[in-house]
Amino acid sequence: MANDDIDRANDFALKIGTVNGTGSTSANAMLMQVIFRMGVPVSGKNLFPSNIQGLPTWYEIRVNKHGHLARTPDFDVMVAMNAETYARDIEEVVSGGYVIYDSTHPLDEELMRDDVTFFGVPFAKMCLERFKGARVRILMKNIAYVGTLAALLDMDVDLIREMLAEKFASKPKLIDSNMQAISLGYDYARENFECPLPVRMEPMDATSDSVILTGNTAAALGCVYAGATVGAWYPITPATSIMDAFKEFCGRFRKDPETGKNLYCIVQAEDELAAIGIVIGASWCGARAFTNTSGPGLSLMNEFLGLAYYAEVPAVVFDVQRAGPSTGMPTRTQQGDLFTVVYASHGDTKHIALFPADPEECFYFAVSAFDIAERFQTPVFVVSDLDIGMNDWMVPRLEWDEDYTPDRGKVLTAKDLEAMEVFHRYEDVDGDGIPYRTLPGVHAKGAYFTRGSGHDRYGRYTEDTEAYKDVVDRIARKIESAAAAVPEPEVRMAIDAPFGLVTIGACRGAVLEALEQLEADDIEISYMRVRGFPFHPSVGQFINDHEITFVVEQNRDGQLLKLLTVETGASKDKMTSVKYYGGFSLSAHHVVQGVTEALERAGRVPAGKV
Amino acid sequence: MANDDIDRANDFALKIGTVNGTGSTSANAMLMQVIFRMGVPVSGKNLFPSNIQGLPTWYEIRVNKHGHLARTPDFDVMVAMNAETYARDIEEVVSGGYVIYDSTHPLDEELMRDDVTFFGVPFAKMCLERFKGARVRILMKNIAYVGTLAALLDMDVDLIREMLAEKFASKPKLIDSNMQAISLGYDYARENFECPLPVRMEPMDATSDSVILTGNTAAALGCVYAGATVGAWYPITPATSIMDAFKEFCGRFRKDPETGKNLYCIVQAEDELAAIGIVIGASWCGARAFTNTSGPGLSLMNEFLGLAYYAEVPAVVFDVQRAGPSTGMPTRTQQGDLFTVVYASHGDTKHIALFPADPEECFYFAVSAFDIAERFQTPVFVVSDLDIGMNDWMVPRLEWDEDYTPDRGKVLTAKDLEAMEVFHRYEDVDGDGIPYRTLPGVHAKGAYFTRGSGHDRYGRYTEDTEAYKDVVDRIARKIESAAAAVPEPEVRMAIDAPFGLVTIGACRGAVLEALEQLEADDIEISYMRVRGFPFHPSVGQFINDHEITFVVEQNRDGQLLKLLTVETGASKDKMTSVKYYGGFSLSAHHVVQGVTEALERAGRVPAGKV
Amino acid sequence: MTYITKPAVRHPALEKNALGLTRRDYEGAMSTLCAGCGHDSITASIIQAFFELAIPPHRAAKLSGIGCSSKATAYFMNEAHGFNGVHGRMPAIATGANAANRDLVYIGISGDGDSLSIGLGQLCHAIRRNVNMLYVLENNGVYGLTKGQFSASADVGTVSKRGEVNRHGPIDPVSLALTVGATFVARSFSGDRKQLVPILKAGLTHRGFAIVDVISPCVTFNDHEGSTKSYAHTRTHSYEVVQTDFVPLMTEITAEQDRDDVTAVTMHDGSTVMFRSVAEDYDPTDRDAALSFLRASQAKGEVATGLLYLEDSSEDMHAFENTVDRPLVDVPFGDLCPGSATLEELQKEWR
Amino acid sequence: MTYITKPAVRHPALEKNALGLTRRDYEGAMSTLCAGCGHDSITASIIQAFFELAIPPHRAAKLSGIGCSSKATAYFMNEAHGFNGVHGRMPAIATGANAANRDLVYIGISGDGDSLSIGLGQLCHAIRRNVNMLYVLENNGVYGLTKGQFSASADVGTVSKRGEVNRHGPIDPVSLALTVGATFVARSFSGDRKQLVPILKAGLTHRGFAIVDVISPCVTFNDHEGSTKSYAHTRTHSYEVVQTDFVPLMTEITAEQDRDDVTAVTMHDGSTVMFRSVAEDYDPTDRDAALSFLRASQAKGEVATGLLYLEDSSEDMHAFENTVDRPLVDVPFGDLCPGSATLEELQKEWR
Ligand SMILES: Cc1ncc(C[n+]2csc(CCOP(=O)(O)OP(=O)(O)O)c2C)c(N)n1
Ligand SMILES: Cc1ncc(C[n+]2csc(CCOP(=O)(O)OP(=O)(O)O)c2C)c(N)n1
Ligand code: SF4
Ligand code: SF4
Ligand SMILES: [Mg+2]
Ligand SMILES: [Mg+2]
Repeated sequence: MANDDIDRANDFALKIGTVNGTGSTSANAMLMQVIFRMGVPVSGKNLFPSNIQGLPTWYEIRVNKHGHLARTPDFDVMVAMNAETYARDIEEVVSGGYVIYDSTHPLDEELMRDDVTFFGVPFAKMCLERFKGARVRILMKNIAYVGTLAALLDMDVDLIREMLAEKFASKPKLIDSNMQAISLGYDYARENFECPLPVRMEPMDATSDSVILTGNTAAALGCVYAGATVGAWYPITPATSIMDAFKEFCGRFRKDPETGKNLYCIVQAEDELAAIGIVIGASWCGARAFTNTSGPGLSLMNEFLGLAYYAEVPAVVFDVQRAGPSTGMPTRTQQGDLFTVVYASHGDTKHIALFPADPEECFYFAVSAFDIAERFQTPVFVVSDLDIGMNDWMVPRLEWDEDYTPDRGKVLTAKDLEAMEVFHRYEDVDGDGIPYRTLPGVHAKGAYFTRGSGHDRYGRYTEDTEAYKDVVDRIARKIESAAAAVPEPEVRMAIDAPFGLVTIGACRGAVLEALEQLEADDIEISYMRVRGFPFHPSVGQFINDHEITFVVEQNRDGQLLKLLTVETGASKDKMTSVKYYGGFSLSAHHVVQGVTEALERAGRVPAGKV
Repeated sequence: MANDDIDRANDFALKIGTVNGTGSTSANAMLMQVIFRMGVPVSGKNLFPSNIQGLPTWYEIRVNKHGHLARTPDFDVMVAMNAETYARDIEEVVSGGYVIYDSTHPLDEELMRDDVTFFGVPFAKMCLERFKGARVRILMKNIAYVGTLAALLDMDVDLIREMLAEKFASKPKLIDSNMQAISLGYDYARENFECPLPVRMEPMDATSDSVILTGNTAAALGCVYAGATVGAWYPITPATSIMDAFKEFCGRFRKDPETGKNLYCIVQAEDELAAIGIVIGASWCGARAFTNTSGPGLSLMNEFLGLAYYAEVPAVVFDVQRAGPSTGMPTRTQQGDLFTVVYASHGDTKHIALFPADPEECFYFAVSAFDIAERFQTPVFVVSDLDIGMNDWMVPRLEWDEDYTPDRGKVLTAKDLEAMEVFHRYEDVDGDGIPYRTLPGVHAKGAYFTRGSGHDRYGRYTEDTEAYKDVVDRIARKIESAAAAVPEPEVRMAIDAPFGLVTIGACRGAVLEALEQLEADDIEISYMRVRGFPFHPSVGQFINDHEITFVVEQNRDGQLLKLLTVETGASKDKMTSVKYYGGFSLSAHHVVQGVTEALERAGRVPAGKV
Repeated sequence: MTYITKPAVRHPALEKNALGLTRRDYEGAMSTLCAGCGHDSITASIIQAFFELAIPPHRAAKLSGIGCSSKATAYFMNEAHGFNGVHGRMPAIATGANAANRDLVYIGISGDGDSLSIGLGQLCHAIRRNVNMLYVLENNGVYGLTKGQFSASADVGTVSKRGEVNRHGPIDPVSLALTVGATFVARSFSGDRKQLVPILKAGLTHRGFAIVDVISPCVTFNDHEGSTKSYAHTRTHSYEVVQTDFVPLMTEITAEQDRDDVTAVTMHDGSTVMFRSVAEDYDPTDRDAALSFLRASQAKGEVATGLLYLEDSSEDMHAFENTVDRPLVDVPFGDLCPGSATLEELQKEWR
Repeated sequence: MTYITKPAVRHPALEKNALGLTRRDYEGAMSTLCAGCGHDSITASIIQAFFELAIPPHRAAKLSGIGCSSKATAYFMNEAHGFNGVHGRMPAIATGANAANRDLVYIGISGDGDSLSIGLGQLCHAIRRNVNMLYVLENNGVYGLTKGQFSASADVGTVSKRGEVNRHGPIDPVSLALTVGATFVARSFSGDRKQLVPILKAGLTHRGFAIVDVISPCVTFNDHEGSTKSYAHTRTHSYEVVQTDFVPLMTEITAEQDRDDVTAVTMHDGSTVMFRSVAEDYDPTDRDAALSFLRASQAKGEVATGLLYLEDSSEDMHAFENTVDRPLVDVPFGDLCPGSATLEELQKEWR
């Protein structure tokens, strides 16, 4: 890709290899931010080990003026700060690309490549000379590579200074030392290399309506805006930062103005069984409550989820998926929990789920999740993943509709109850499968007995066939009807396309980029992204309307394809699986490759096209 | 059905309504036994509440010379011993049937039916006069109704005496008192009613190669014969009696002849999470270990099951299904755990499962489960249900092949290891997807690190895409290959039948009876019962070979149909769901009705046929 | 149990509490437990305690797990919301409920299986959080509902109905609660309403987690030979071997303890349990003293009863979390949602 | 941690144990924990203990849950089978393994999160069964691997790296173990090998469940202001606010305690912990005395260390279960399967 002939301004990818625990996070964030403030679309992917200190870690930044911000594995620039991974890192650069490394120690000749330009910068040496103390030196080495990149890629140094000034407004000395480190790297590059490179920055105006944030931050903010008051959780990567962010936002926006006390209650539970139990208890009492977890925690919640389903208690669960099975790769992404989410718990169950594609949707879907959970009186999952949850995404600025009022669903007030003859908890009064509920403490007439054991429409214990079926059949109808309440699929129809593609969640960016590439090869494919379960009726229709539909997802077993098969009217012969589950974010090339291979197998690709 | 014109010898059903905790179990067992010893096929279904004392409970006995022993809801004789349920009980008798009740207190006129014959016997009064002590009187009332039935149904009283003599060999006084009670009921009937009834017993010779037992007893015995040494569990209905029976058998057959010590170790765990963990630990160390549970426990085992799947540790789990979701109806049957079993745990997983239809298969499948678990180094589920597990079934006498040796799978011995250069735990040496394993303590060369986190073929921790995929892809292949190792489907092909029927587990009896009835109406249907998962390739073929295949199962959501859809090559349009999930055992009429309704909908029933 | 006359709660016709309610207003559904089950006696005391405290029934919430004991929430206060959750996990539900609405009166009912086996972790952590609730542990040493397996509180040497001997040392919920920091710890006996009712009342009014371990005989599965505490019992056991599903109708065991003295109570199986009530001058505010007293009683083969420990100034979960005084469920949405202007402002930080 | 030189286990060149093995034969993979992590010090002591006891490495089994501490099983005895299970559930796996093969030497490694939060129930029940194993609880008051949340053993008033204050009382694993009936209870400090190694050796040879609570500082997430035990610490914290992912390279804290005296140990954050070792004449066979000593130490703000309690004649799980002496995995199939004749005979009862 990197090629001097072509103008590569605002269209390149860079990767930084460092050591876990050495403080490179803020350097990388700074890089993201300056690109963003220069008005150029950018995304960042943090590849970190399941470790606290000492193992290799990477950060990938993609700059793309067209707004294609999915992961790309083609790195034009590599900043190799970790001697241990030099070999691998240098190998990963595209032909014609650039490697920046710490030349304090000479690079092994063996590692040199002819088709790559090497820029040695004596980061360690310069920092040793300029700064005092081991800690500061390690940290400043990272800031220094930002300076070098600024020179090579033509980044706006004034912007960097401005950013530092904002960040350390209260600690001016830090602005100074950071700028010194920037200059070390910047000046060295300007003096020793020809700057800028063909891959470089140019100011644009494509980010002014956007913000940079992670899905977990966005989800947490959604919980705040939805009016959630109780959060219960047990720490687990990559879900932890939802509650961290919720706590932070609540600390800022949720203090009682008079007393300074908290208008929220966060319980760090002893495990995930307790966490979901706390959510159920709080929801039962009428609070909007949620928990955040990942695979192992989800597995532990199975029993309680069945209770909430059957006893019809709302609950909101954020499942930030990571690579399974079991403990798996806790710091890698995957979409492997679809089955577990949708059919969680023994017996006949089916759960409502929302599938955001990015932090923007995490925010809005978090709000919807509470509305839907209360309307349908059942657990609702927001199924995101490590990529969405923990990586830095550029998304449209979030907006809030001041007219929003929470949909509390069919909750009877004291006045309602006072006026009623008698209240029956599980009766289908309105014929929509959704009964009325009451909250404890509101009115004596509203009292009923909530239980996970067999019960009839009146909430009484039963072992009677008809009374039992009356309730479980109604629940099945209720959940089916939620298909109309979850976010409808995102669709982009290609005119007369014989092929369709259905995808989910974080695959979105890579898929849309791939579709553009395929279109350039005259392969027209209509696009649909499911955003909620139960599936909208249009999903099955979409599949049936195309000769072949590619189902793109990030798990080994084609879970989405299976769900589409059994939970829509789609013909299973029409679907072809395109899967990637290696743990990194999906790239366009995975999709292009999967689709073209499938087309070749089906004898549908014009010869020489691919 | 009950009709004086027709000879109803050895073809009728009776039901006994009593109060929980009043000791009717042995009376009912005695009834079963005498019928069985008269050589007539018989089955018993115990309908009990989730309660210890005081609630209504019933026992249903079906006598059928043709060997149709599925539940029938058409009761010819009702023994109504519980005044509280008189109304319901009397209503349940077929027109032309008989009601035996305790006439100590007069029967409410309102309850009388014209089309039913009432036999009032003053059980309470007679026992009050004859016996001393409240306890004895209550118990003897139950024995007395056995006497009445013996007279009315022409049961062999000598056989009853014989049975009592065997039972109370060491307590002769009890033989006497029991026989007194029998006579009370018997004599009263002979004196006051015309005996026998048209529904009655006639000696046959259809049971001499059979035994009566429950599935849980059989499963436990299978564990003993398979050489299981460690059992870990947490009490739960209807799974408890597996471990009770295992303990009992071990107490009899598993004492070290020299020391009298136990050649087994049963751990009553603190919960199901611990129970499955104990099984995993014991299997890891090389023991054959198992746990028994039901829905709620299964849900709790989810996290650990994913570990065993991914770390490739054998484990045998008996899931005795009960009506869900959640606590559901703990004393009612259902087949609602299919999805949970097959896809248990987050991430990509798939588990091997065996589906016995009756206690006979529980025995043999228990043995197979250990062989398959060790061969494939993964959890294997034996999925039975309350009906199979806790009810009395007449099955062919069990046989044991003395040549059986346990299939321990690929376990390396000290000698093997000694001879090896190096051992790699997760390498596909033989190309069959199954790696070699070693047991702790055997040899230093066999040492490796078992983990649920990402690992490569050498067992080393990894976060590398290819190394990770290498293992999970092999595991997927391994599990698929188990389709050839699980019991193949049971098939009965009807010649040129346009219709097929696929069913599972305890549905067998009702389905076969229904197929006979349908055949009598010229509706020919081929039959297949799946007995293992992953499904045998013939399963998909069977479905595709028929125009319509009915999928008969006992859950609300058609879980088997869904599994067939996504886990075989069958076309989903060919399948039609026939479901019953009311909590009682499936009856032939459920199947006949479901099938004919479906045929009608499809316009495939010759007019007037049904 | 619906058709056998139960030792019913008496209704002195006109007695009314401060709210003008009678005891009947605190009753629940008909019990389906075995005749004579200790749990039913506890239910009667609970009714009495709520009645005497004049708590409006609909302002209480009753929570439980799974087990015979856990069914008891259905048998009192029909006008209170009840939640019969999953086995061993009631503390979590109660914690969440309390987090949402701190103004209700919470009573949790659990069994020894529910609390000390599957639910041990949740119990300890609810104690640690000092969730404001009364937690009644109806302790019978067995899993009643699943037919008599030993629970973790079974005494060493106890013989089960099936003839097995328990060899594992018991977990004593009272010592455990004291060790993990409980702020209100008491023990009583189901048959001693005179002691139990005041304890329950104290527990209900305590701000924080009040645990009351109530020894509550299971008439059905303790009705066997071989209890460690037993003297030979008298009934012929001739029918035992045959009638596995026979449950005799028993009557409730009641006994009032003398303060300052040891009371011997005869159980259904004829065994005797020695209850030692705390003395009049016992100081329940000293955790160490409480533990010493417990161990001393244990050493003598006695079961210490009474209000054993009380930390009056304890901070509950809401104090730890600095939650507002009014229930979170009462906070209007307007006070919870920061609004669009704040959102716009906040997002400046993300540029 | 692969590239930074770690405080390595020293190899006095020729020292061999009774099996003729050197310490090197007891080592494992290179640690990936933070430089200076207390857990690595404990690993060194474990290696020393196994070496001194001359246990054949392949006759040991190492089990753990999930956490930084739980990773430690990989860092010693490469020739022993290891099992890094799921979070908080190691006791169950160890129980099963021991049930199957009672002849191996079992060592379990856990953290305070693993043992006292998610795993509390399993820990207590493994104690109750007296499973024959050494259980090392590497106690740092935080969840290290998930980046520093408080665990259930965090002291009241501790301030986290994120600035939150812990207000919940700690669960003390030592008191807990004593209360639920542990037969071997000890506590030590990761940096005091002189005390720790003999305790580990004693625990390994104890027949039954030996729990050792080892205070093991987390250099990364205790590296903050505000510990209750701290005196003001000196480093500038100017970079703290920016560098959330910076983990300084620390060195191991070591300190040997005087018997009969209190030793002050300075932690990475500059705080001081007072360790009180049991006195020479301390009687570790008296459970009550142990509890009293613990509470007395606590009252003085000291951490009691040493072998605190030992019940020498204790019966382990196999004694409770009356299992044969040889490992069940060694029993030949012929002794396990009753055979066809027995089956035929048995079935006569079912007719
Ligand atoms: C997850 C789960 N496992 C097992 C059960 C079965 N079960 C129901 S109640 C019970 C024990 C109850 O014992 P306890 O709490 O002492 O109550 P008791 O009946 O003695 O009052 C068990 C094991 C269940 N309901 N859920
Ligand atoms: C079911 C489950 N929930 C959460 C996690 C995430 N997790 C991993 S380690 C850990 C805490 C470890 O704390 P501790 O046991 O104290 O070990 P330390 O890292 O402090 O040594 C948590 C919460 C997990 N792995 N599994
Ligand atoms: S079985 Fe025991 S605990 Fe359960 S109701 Fe009967 S007496 Fe009570
Ligand atoms: S985070 Fe703490 S516990 Fe984990 S390795 Fe680092 S110092 Fe040790
Ligand atoms: Mg109990
Ligand atoms: Mg820790």
